[in-house]
Amino acid sequence: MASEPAHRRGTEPLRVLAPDGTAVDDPDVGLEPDELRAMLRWMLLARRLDRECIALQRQGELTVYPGFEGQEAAQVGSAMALGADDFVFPTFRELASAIVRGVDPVQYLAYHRGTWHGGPYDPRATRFGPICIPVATQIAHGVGYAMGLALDGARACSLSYFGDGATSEGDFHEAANLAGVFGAPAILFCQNNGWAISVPTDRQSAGEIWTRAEGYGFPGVRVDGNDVLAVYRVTREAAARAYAGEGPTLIEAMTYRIGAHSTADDPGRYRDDSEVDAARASDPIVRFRAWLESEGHVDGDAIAAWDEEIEAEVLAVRDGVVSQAAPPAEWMFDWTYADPPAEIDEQRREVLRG
Amino acid sequence: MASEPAHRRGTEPLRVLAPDGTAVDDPDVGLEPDELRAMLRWMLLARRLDRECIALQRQGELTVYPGFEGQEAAQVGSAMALGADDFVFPTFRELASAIVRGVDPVQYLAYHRGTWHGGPYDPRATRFGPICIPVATQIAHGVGYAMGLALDGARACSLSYFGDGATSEGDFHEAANLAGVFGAPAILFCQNNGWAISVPTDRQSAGEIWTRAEGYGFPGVRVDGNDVLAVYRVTREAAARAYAGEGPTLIEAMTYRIGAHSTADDPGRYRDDSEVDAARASDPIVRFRAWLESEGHVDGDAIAAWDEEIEAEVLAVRDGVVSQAAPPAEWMFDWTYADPPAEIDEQRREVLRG
Amino acid sequence: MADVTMVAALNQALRDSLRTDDRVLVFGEDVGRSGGVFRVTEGLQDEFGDRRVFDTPISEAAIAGAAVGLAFAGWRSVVEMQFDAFSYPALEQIVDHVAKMRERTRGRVDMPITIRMPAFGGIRGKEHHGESPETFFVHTAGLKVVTPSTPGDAYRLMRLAIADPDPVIVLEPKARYWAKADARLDLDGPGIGEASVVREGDAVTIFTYGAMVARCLEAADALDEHGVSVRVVDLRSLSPLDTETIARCVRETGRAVVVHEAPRTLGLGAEVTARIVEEAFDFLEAPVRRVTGYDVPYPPAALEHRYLPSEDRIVGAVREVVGY
Amino acid sequence: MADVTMVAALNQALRDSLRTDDRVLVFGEDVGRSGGVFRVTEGLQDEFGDRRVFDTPISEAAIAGAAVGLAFAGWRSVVEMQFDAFSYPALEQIVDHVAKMRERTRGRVDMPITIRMPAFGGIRGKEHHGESPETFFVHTAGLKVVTPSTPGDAYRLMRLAIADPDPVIVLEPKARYWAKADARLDLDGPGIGEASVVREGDAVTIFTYGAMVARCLEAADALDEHGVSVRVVDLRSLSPLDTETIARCVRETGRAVVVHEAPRTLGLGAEVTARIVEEAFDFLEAPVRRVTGYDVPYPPAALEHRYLPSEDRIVGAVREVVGY
Ligand SMILES: Cc1ncc(C[n+]2csc(CCOP(=O)(O)OP(=O)(O)O)c2C)c(N)n1
Ligand SMILES: Cc1ncc(C[n+]2csc(CCOP(=O)(O)OP(=O)(O)O)c2C)c(N)n1
Ligand SMILES: [Mg+2]
Ligand SMILES: [Mg+2]
Repeated sequence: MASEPAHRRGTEPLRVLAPDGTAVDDPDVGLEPDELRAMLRWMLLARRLDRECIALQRQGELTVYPGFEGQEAAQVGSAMALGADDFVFPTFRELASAIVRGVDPVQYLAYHRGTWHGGPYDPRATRFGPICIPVATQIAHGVGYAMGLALDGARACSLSYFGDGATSEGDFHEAANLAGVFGAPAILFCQNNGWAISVPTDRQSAGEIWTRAEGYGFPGVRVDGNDVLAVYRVTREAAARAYAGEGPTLIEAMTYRIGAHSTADDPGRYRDDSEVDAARASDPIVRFRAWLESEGHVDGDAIAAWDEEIEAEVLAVRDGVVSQAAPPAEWMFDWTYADPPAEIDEQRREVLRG
Repeated sequence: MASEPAHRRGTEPLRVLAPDGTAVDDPDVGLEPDELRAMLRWMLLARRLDRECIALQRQGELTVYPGFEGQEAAQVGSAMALGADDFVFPTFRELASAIVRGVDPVQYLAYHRGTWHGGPYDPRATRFGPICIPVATQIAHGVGYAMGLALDGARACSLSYFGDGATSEGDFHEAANLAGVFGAPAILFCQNNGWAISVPTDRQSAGEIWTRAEGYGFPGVRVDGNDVLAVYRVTREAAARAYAGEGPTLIEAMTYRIGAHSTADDPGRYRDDSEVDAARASDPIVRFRAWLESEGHVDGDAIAAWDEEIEAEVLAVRDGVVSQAAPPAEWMFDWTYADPPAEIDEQRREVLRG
Repeated sequence: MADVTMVAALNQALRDSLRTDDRVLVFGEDVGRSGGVFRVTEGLQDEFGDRRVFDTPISEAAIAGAAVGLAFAGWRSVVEMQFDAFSYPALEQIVDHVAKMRERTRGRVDMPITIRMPAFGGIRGKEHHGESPETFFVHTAGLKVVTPSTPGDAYRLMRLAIADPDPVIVLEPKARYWAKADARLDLDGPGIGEASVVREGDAVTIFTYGAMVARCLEAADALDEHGVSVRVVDLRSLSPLDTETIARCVRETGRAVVVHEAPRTLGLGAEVTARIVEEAFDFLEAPVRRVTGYDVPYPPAALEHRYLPSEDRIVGAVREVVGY
Repeated sequence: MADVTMVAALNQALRDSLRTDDRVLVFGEDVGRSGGVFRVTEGLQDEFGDRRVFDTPISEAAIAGAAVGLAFAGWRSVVEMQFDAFSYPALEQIVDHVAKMRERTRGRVDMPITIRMPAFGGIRGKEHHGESPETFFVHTAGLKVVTPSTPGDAYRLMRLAIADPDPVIVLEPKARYWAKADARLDLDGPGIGEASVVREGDAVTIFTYGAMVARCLEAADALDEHGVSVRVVDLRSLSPLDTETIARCVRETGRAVVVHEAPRTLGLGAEVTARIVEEAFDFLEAPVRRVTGYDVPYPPAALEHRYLPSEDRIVGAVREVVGY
């Protein structure tokens, strides 16, 4: 008997597709068939890439890696819903969003390779902010960026990702309140994956996260985070509100962390496998694929073809990652300041002397 | 034409007495006539004392002083609603609550005299925590204290005061969420006086403060903070819930800061006097007195008699305050550590050498 | 040349920065409508509008965090922390992001952020209103930290801080806010990273900054009357420190005293002493003395004068070092 | 005497403290059900129940703040900050309340709070997982700060910290968590405030702490083979510092090197140097050298070994000082 993850109780999330892939609401979210196919392909690529990263870590090619299996719909659906001018401020778990937004996975993985931290890729060019580890701190960056967009009168928004655990941080609150006061064109996108390392969401907060929005004076919505069409729709609507000057939106996407918190974590110490089994039953990829097939948008052959392409792409990424060498030591000193003070130059020389 | 303070808009607060003193709800809050009289007397004493403190500051006998005129009902009503074992964690503006709880005003005012900071009075004996200036930080103290009460199985609660501005701090959020998760017997009492120095509440948050409680999984209530009976009733109910193990309550008491933020502040630079006039129209003392008189609980003579007593009490406080001299310099070193390390003893000697 | 207070000079610096660069924003608690608790931002909202000069909720972490996001969007934020101690809630954002973002992005995203705060004691303020937080910021790689001692300095350093591509913490010595001085408000003069000798002398050098500069000058005059020739250096730039000037002065005077308000242990005096030892050991004829606040919490108003370095304590330390 | 890791020793110390004092509580992020990311609290919830050992939401400020409130209610909190950098959001609570409450209440309310955190680098961790935050805490009056270098030390210091009436920050050198040593887990040995000579020598003294102690001992052995007799002092108690031992060793060896992972500027080495100059100037025969992390953000894993003091750098500094 599998027990439902605790955080699934409470308010029913918005849904377009039922777990079995049948539509329970208008499935037309405004995407063309090839865009719908691309959506599935991104999810398949993301999952395959995620598993490759875990393998790479096991083989000592990456440092600790935080997997996202189970969260593909939440990330791909929200990332695809954004426009080219929108800017994403991620946590440390949004590799799927990153590749959808055009970030080179090899550059992204330099972070986990341990060859550079922060934004190994160019955050400005990709409009995808640096990987952010201090929980919830990136939300204020997204809100500040959105305030800047408003000052420039730009028709764009920011989207900050964060987890259920992040909503306990003061930074979540201050940023959300700031967004409300300034009506900033910001999307606060919470991936509620049921766990914050070993702490389940119901021990993280006694309330429902989406309900917090009212206290900040803007709309909050709870969506089925394993339903890529529903995620796409609510994110699109939030972006439309932002573009129209109607201010921020808080989205709580109910999903699940199928794997460990990271490759350094052992969920067996705190989580019952039956919960994971229950969660697998609402796999976001199975669901979307079933619907696409029922609609005749894809078939086994198409997917088999993708699988081959994806295999090749992922192996290329692997090659790129393993060939990444340590950067020169002087890089430690090159960007701390625009023009380094004397003591940094001296310390730089100290290092080069060996 | 006087304009209503902005923060008065929105959800109607709970009320027992209308501004003119007529009862709009059952006025029996469980207090005996002499307790009701004591309530008014505390409010009269508090206002007179507050004005004396402002005078003392003008005369150079106190450092910067934060007045509370207009907030007497919110403070006296909530303080009287607590039991002897309950513990208060105040901000810097709760002199009225302090005296109701039995804190010696002369000791309390040592803080503003500048002869000692923190808790010049004994926080344990008075069950009234030290004056707290870092906005919102005392809320976590109240929640932690309440967690301790629960661990001891005590039938008591904590009450943390804070202002509307404090609700923008991460500390408010983290403490409230913590209280919800642990079902701590804590009362979070917000005095929404419309202003945070120069910032009106509607620029502090786009939402209503009391609505935040839902996101933390416990009840929130908005009460007319100038209606001492209503404040007493909701605080009493919150304490009853806490005693019964039903967890925290957020109370938003709608009141008004009639005076300046502090004696160092000039509201003329940011606030329209017409707003103050409008606020004066719902003076908490006038309202409660009118009802008590209509009920025949007090009359002009009784109040005239109190005024004389109060005058004497306040003058005694003044004498106590002005006679407070600077403490000996070595006090700087006496309590930093239970047993001072060598360098502190040495620095102590350094000071005594002059 | 006009007689101006430091508050007026800072206000002018903000005004001129807002005028000359339309990407400059000024925000924080009470800086807009009311012009700030010390009136440093008075009139700015009237002149530049509430889109460029605005009040925020009481959210120090989000104020610093928003400045980071605004930098990504190409804006230069000048934010106020209302008092020294009220910068502590923003420390995580300042240390993890403001200070590191440029390095984390390999120079692709600058953080031209100015964080101003009234700092240090001496105004009989309440607790948490008289702290000297410089150690937290000076120890943090990626930040610059400056503190002016005069109106002219204040104008120049604020302009330079705002124009700097890197984050700069400006500690405004609140005890000197209202002191008037004959000052030229322009950009000529030592920049960030440069200390200066504000009084010549050859027997000993006092290294100090902020509100203590004036006090050290008084002490130096008093000592002069007793034939002790004291040099006074206004460090001004606490990070980066002007090691060259520090070392040169010790080489020339052989003796040194460091004066600051912050507690002694790991106050800036420790770093100045360490650099003196590293760069001028052979010239040092006596131990470096630190005249500082004590290793206890900042005291109540009534004891402030016993806590802060007094002219007597400074004179005493100098005599000790010179007589060594 | 048994071979134990520092993790096991710390776990035992927490266990024994929970056993001997039923007012002791252990809480923080992931310390309960899972036993902590480094397993330091493993099994404690099973033995003492989830009322005394519990997980909290991700709220560092509230964790520290709740500990303050719990102290008012007579409880002794042992809280964990999951990693060094994640203590920054709690800094305001720690500096304004944990450190000051006893003084603010004139000794009426003690703050017997222990704040533990895995600290320093050396494990190829991600950014924010290798910081050395000691300066922030050592500079803050009212706190004590300790860091063990061996399992035995870890056991004793943790027990003493928890029993201490004042707040103690315990920096656990994560790079040494899994190093085994033959250790007696008891309370005998130097207490808080006491440094100790962990290797005798008479030509120079290396002052260090945490994970660097082991490295300095290796460097000392290497130098020994070249006839340089190096004394190594494990400072252990960073606040209060054992000035007496520091001064005595410099009087006896005449030369000193300070080694730590934290950035150089205002790292602990600055304070140690300043105290040496104040207390042993006449005995100092060479400048004090600081072998430290650099004044830049902690680097990515691939460069960690170039940032942290290496045996070569330590040896080089000692040779320089000895050859001065
Ligand atoms: C300020 C801060 N505190 C603690 C941590 C350690 N930490 C890293 S991830 C994590 C859990 C985050 O949970 P959640 O927000 O739900 O995101 P998820 O890991 O589930 O994606 C914690 C506590 C951190 N990185 N930053
Ligand atoms: C952390 C922090 N930031 C800023 C301040 C400066 N400050 C003191 S009172 C105050 C306004 C508080 O407003 P509110 O919470 O509404 O309380 P009120 O003053 O109205 O009673 C501010 C910003 C502070 N004391 N602490
Ligand atoms: Mg999560
Ligand atoms: Mg207010």
